[in-house]
Amino acid sequence: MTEGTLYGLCSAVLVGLGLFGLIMHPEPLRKILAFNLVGGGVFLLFGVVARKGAAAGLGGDPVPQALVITGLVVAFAATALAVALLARLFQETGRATLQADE
Amino acid sequence: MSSALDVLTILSVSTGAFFFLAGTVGLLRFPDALSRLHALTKADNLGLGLVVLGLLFQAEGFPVALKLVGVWLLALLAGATVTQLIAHIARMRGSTM
Amino acid sequence: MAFDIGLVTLVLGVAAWTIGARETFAAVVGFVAYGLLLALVWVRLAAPDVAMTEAALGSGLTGGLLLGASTRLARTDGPAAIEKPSAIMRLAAAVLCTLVSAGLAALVLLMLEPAPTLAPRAMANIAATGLSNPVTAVLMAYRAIDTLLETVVLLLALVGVWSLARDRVWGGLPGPYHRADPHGLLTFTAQILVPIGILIGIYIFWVGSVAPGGEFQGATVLAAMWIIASMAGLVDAPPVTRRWLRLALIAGPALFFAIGLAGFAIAGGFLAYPESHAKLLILMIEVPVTLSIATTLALLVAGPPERAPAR
Amino acid sequence: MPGSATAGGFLLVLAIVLPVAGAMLSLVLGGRYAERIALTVMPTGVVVAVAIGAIVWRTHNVLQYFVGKWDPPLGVAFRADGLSATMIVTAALLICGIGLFARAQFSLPRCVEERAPLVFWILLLTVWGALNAVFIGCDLFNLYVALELLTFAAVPLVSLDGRAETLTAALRYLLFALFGSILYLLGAVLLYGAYGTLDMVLLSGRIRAEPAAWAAISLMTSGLLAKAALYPLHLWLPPAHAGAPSPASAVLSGLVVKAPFFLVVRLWFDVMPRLPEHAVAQVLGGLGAAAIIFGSLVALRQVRLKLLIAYSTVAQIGYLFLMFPLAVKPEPGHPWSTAAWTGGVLQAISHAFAKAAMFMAAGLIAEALGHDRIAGLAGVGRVLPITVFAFALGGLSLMGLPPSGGFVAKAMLLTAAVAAGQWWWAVVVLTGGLLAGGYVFLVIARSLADAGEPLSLISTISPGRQVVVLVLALCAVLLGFVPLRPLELLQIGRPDMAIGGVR
Repeated sequence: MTEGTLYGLCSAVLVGLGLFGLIMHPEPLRKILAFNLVGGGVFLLFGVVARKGAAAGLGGDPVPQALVITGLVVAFAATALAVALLARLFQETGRATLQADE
Repeated sequence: MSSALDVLTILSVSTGAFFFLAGTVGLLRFPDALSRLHALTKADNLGLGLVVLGLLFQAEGFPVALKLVGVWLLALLAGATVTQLIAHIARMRGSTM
Repeated sequence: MAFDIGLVTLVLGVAAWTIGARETFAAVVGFVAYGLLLALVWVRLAAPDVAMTEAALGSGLTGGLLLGASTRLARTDGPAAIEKPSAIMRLAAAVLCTLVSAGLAALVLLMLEPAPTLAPRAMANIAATGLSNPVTAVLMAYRAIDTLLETVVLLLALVGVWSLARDRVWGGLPGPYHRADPHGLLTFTAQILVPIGILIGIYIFWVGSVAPGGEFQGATVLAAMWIIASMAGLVDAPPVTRRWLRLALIAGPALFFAIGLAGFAIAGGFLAYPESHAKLLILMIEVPVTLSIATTLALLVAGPPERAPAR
Repeated sequence: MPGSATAGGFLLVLAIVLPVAGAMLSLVLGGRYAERIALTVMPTGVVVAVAIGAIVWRTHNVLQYFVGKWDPPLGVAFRADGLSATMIVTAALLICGIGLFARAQFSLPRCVEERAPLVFWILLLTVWGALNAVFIGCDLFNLYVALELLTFAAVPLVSLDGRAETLTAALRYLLFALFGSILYLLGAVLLYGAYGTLDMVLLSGRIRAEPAAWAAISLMTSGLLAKAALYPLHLWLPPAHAGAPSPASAVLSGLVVKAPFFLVVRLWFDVMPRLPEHAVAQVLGGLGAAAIIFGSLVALRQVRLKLLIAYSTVAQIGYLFLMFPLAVKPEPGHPWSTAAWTGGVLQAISHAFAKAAMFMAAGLIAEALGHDRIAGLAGVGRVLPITVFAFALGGLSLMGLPPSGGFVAKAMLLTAAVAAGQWWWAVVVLTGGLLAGGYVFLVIARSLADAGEPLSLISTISPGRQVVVLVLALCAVLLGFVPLRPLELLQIGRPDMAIGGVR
């Protein structure tokens, strides 16, 4: 087994773990956290693909690596928006949950 | 020549790693916040310093050496500040955390 | 390999802790550690550019944002008040997620080795971009449209965050107020750290054309310096209606668009660069983009306007 | 190999740049100018959209552009076939209509900048640019960025009024959308790992029936379904679409949910035309059928008008997915398969116009009455006749009654179902039509009822806004009169389909 495959397996477990948190945690903040965790796992898979595509004197394929950089920035933007929504919701209601009022 | 430097590096980095370990044990075993912080920062600053020292022997050229020392100094600054802030809060709460 | 196995064990352990921790605060701390460990993984995967982004943005700035949120929302009703999903639901979800993991793991094991790659093409064309860091060449030349849209995504996220202000504080200052303590340790640290940090940020951005680094990593460091300075009370965010602030926000994407459109005239296509001036044009884009991203990131962390404008 | 870039390809770039540049200019010049900038960009954007449509129609070929002159797989391509061109024109016309309608609600004060109007115009323009980017995108990662842009522009539209309910709705919407994006991205990386490209055209040539491709299409489809709110992932939609200000509801229900649907169509029919199995397509159709029945039944029980319309969106999204079991294998290119495909796409377009008109009509009614309780609608038909008429016309399309675009779309699905011998889908289409008739009739009958005493209106509605709503509703109706030949436009650039099969 190469180190690429090892990290690939790691990313598979991370995705499963994170998805579980994303689906099961009732608190939105924990969901946001889990979303970032899955994101880390998915990006890691990009890295594994890049590593397995090492060629032309490079340690990895630069295209997936660049995609991860873009992806990380997008994930941060998503987190910031979600946190701001949650903070405002907390201001309005004193609660930070998604429970309906009905 | 280079093997002598390698020995120095191994010695220095190993000692540094030991201090990290000691600091971590202190963090886990000491009874209250202040002494935990004490163990952590003392050992970590020393540990990092020794690791950096060890790596200095391997540095290719002056700029790299400067960056390494810079890393240590910045870590010292950040560590000291954060420790101070945590200690402040610990004292205000009067708890053992 | 032994090191890699140890690292993977640590990453998985910290990830499980982050998902399973009872306290949100503890989970966030776990997440920051998770990000830093992932940065190490990226180094092991020969992707130092990504490692820097992960450490700075994925772990650092995201961690800061979530830490802030977890303390802010700390007074929320305890876990008891929130309905936990039933045991059957949890079991079903656990089975589903295990299946996803197992499937992915199988696919990883089935993956081609060596995998199909664009590395040779990226290197074959790199001379035309005037850059020598292939990752930057992908971001700024081959797939510049992604980077351009991404700067717009950041801007839009900020508009979205600002849209959450209360109407009466529109035009006010973002985020909570930090009072400066001129003799405080934080002030002292900020005074020393911020100039060094700014220098490092600019260096990381500058070196990006030839070595690991680039505008996103540099901008994140710059944003972090602003956040530290504002926490120490040394600087305060300007009111969101300030014209110069808005200009700083759009300068990057706007110049990116402008030079992209100029490509129609000077290089025969949108976002195409004439070979002789490619490096200069890319630099002309990168400088304002770094500035705009840094400003946007810092303001995204600061949050919507909260303090009424002084009239 | 993909062909080379085509003349006129720069129009594709303009379709994205124009709205986004308008949004940035609005941000910098501030609230006072945002509305004027938007109203200037809109007609220009329509010209660009129509030009794209005209070129594709006249040349009978796809419009293609390689950004930065880097051709795939290294670079990113934009590509407009008949389907993209149709969606781009639809989006342009709808955005214009919604923009004209929103002027009264988000008009800007002359002296100080206000939050809601500034944000609304910026978001509206960005939604437009992001939609265009989705419609012409040809690279799976570029499409991911475009989808995220769309999400970040759409979510704040929901919570523009800052009430607790709409904030909750927006947050739930965002979480569902992020869940969807992650699955989509996971699929994309699997495809890159297996085939070394993210370009749809290249992928369609390389893809084989193997585990990686299977996993990728399942993950991406599931992610997109969460974003498209297909039952049972629809939970976020009703509160979000019903809680938003009515012009925003029109954008969200009419256009935004169509973007992920559009990508599912792309994936299933263009990227992996030979891959999906009939059984999987049946599952997708089954979810669609469940959405139709469930959404319509819940809509019937609603007390508030906007929620009724939102649940009707859940149902109408279901129709879109009926095309999959009918158009996917075993025989692509078969006449009924083309009919089902065209019917599905036509349903997306006619629903866009009809639903936008209905949400805006509901907005006007709520503005006039100060509430949107269905029980309190009596007499509205007398004070807002044009609005109620527009609502009824939109309803016609939802029910699938002639003459309307919805009728043609549903008739095509019905014909395809019968021809394919899958009669159960025909039953669903007919039942859905009846239920839609039920909830539309409920509203119309209420509005036309005698109030007994004169209605007290809290504000008067200008005829101009009512006319805008009517025009959009008429568009949905007019789609039913379009002779079938122009529907060939939809087929341009589709290798597998027999042109003229819809006749």
